[in-house]
Amino acid sequence: MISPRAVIWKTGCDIMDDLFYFIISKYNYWGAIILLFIGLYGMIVRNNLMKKIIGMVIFQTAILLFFVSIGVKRGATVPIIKFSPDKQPLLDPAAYANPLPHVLILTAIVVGVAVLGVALALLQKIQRVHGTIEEDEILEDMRK
Amino acid sequence: MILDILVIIAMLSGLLFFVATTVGIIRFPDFYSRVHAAGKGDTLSTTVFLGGTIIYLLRDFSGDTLLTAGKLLLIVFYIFIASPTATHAIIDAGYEFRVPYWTRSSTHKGTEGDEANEETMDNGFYPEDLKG
Amino acid sequence: MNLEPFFIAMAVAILFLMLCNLYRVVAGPTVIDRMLGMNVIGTKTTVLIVLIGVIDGRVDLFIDITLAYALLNFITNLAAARFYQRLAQPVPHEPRESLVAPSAGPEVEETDAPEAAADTGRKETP
Amino acid sequence: MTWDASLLWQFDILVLIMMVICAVTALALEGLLSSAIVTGVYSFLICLMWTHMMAVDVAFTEAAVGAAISTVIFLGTAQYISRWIKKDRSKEQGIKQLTIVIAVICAVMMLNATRDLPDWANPASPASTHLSPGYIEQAYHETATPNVVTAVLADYRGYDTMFEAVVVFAAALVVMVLLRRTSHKHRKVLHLRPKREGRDTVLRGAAQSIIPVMQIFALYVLFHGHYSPGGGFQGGVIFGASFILLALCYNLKFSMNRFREHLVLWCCAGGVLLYAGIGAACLGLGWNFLGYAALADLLGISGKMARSHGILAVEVGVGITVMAVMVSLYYDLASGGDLEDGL
Repeated sequence: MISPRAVIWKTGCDIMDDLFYFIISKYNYWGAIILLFIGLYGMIVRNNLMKKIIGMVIFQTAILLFFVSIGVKRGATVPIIKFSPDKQPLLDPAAYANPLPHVLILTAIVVGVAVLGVALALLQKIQRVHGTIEEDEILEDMRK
Repeated sequence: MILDILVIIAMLSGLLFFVATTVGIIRFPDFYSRVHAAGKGDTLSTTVFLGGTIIYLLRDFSGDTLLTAGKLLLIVFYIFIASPTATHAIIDAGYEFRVPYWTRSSTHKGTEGDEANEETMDNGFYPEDLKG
Repeated sequence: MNLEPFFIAMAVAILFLMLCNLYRVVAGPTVIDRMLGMNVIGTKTTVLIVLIGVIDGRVDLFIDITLAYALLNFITNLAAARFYQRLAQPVPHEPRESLVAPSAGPEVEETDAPEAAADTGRKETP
Repeated sequence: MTWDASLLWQFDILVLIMMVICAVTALALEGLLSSAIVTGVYSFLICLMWTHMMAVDVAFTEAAVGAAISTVIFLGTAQYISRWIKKDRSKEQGIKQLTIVIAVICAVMMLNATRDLPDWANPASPASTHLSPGYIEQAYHETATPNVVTAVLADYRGYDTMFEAVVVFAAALVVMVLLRRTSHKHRKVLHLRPKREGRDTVLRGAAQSIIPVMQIFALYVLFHGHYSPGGGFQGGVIFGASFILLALCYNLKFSMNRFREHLVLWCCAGGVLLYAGIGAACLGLGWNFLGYAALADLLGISGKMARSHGILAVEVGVGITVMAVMVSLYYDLASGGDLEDGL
């Protein structure tokens, strides 16, 4: 017969295993979501426009991180076709990571830096016209 | 087998240098000595790490691994140029600003107490532009 | 001998030490200290990328990233350092009040006069 | 309940912790320059994350764009704005502080929703079983390009990439329009720019040995993008970064003498035109827009190889555009629009 203590021990181990598996199968999404809301909080609450831009960068990379996380496969390698020794391509889909998110994110990063450039140009223009990049001072200056 | 041991020795010594760099960067009292730790230890440990990787790749010798090892050598070469140059530029910026350097006499009393010194250096002793 | 576990342990160890170096980036106290931390983290990232490639077994595909990374890390550090090097030069036109830290103003006057004045390092030439 | 050693969760969790620390620090610091530098570290770390997720092309782009160009243009802008934030006025903006409540509630809801998402790195997740296996199986046979990302980027999703190039081109134009004309009243901020003077010998020596290798390497990345990570975006950014390095080690005028501004503009437009022109040529030969197989008869090769060559041609177009746009962004943002002196 199995003693009650052994049953409790076994159940506890199972729960810990499940919890561990739950954590390692989700933590990447959690990281992306935490970064997303850090960025969003910075964009809304910080008074300085430069901080808002930095918040935007963080927000953007969080979304990109989420997208790329979707494309990961366990035991997969870089999505560049391998060749067997007799020069035949190895085309097993399970062996390569999902290439589609990579394509989308690659272009999104370059567009992201273009957006960043436009944002910084607007920032310079605002500094020249209003003499400040604090949000409330700009509003006061505009009301005058 | 001997090559494996060489790889392990190279990697562990690289790790040792990197630990020294980290300790230096965290614990040294002023900017110049931190740059000293970063400029030397970091470059050396990177070189040793990549050297270990080159040995590991050349274990199974073929044209492909030779090409990869050559590229890694190129990386080692350029890190060897770029990292000290970047540190040089950083320390030049600090020197132009006349960042104060740590001396024993600038501590409060006697030999111990570099915490007190760091405190004085943190509180407005640095040039304003550097704090941003 | 299978060295893969050794490389994994090495990668995690480097990453942990990078976490320690991040202290210097986060805590400062000056910007150039942060730049120093950025330089170290950037250089070590090249090693980590190579190690990931070795663990994955297709290191030839990761080498290009590493080379690009080493070169561009250099540019980033150089840009930051040059910016401060220029900032320390004498200013040709005097008025800087719009660019001076509002929180920084009183603190300069409160510190001991001779040292602080000597150490600001800014010779304002008209 | 097994996990593969090639995906190290310890590694990922450490990088994620460092990223969160960097993000919080970048938003909390008082000095804007410090924030920019911490953001640069953040870019380094996310590049590491992507390498570890086997997204090598993405990591390459991030290393080139996020780590280098973003930080450089942040620093360039910092010359013309105040470099500190004002003291926080949290009393006046109490309503804004409510945002943290909303953010936390939304975050908790989204964290709860992750239970319904497929497990991370599960090969049987919907995203990995529906469309992408087709691409992986067919891309090599149809385009003779081992790098599936390049094949999908420039062939199957060619429209997408073309309009990305157009967006980047438009961004360069917008920056130019915004900054180039400054009324006399607003020019005084430009005089606050520190003047160049200093000891450059070591930097120039290093730059002289690095820049040629960098440019050759950029061309290698561009033309070897079929077989290794790389392609037009990455090669273009690295080539543009070489001109930025030239401007950093000498000065902006020196770099602009090598790569003049009207040439930059011609390159910006020319890359997009090359891309669209190849598409139009395919259309003229009776195929779809960007159906590269139309070029087979013209070049005297099989349709498969024609697609491979078409991919190469549009990658060159993208590379030219991205290179010129990065240089143009740097020229405008670092000099405040007057192109006299830069970072």
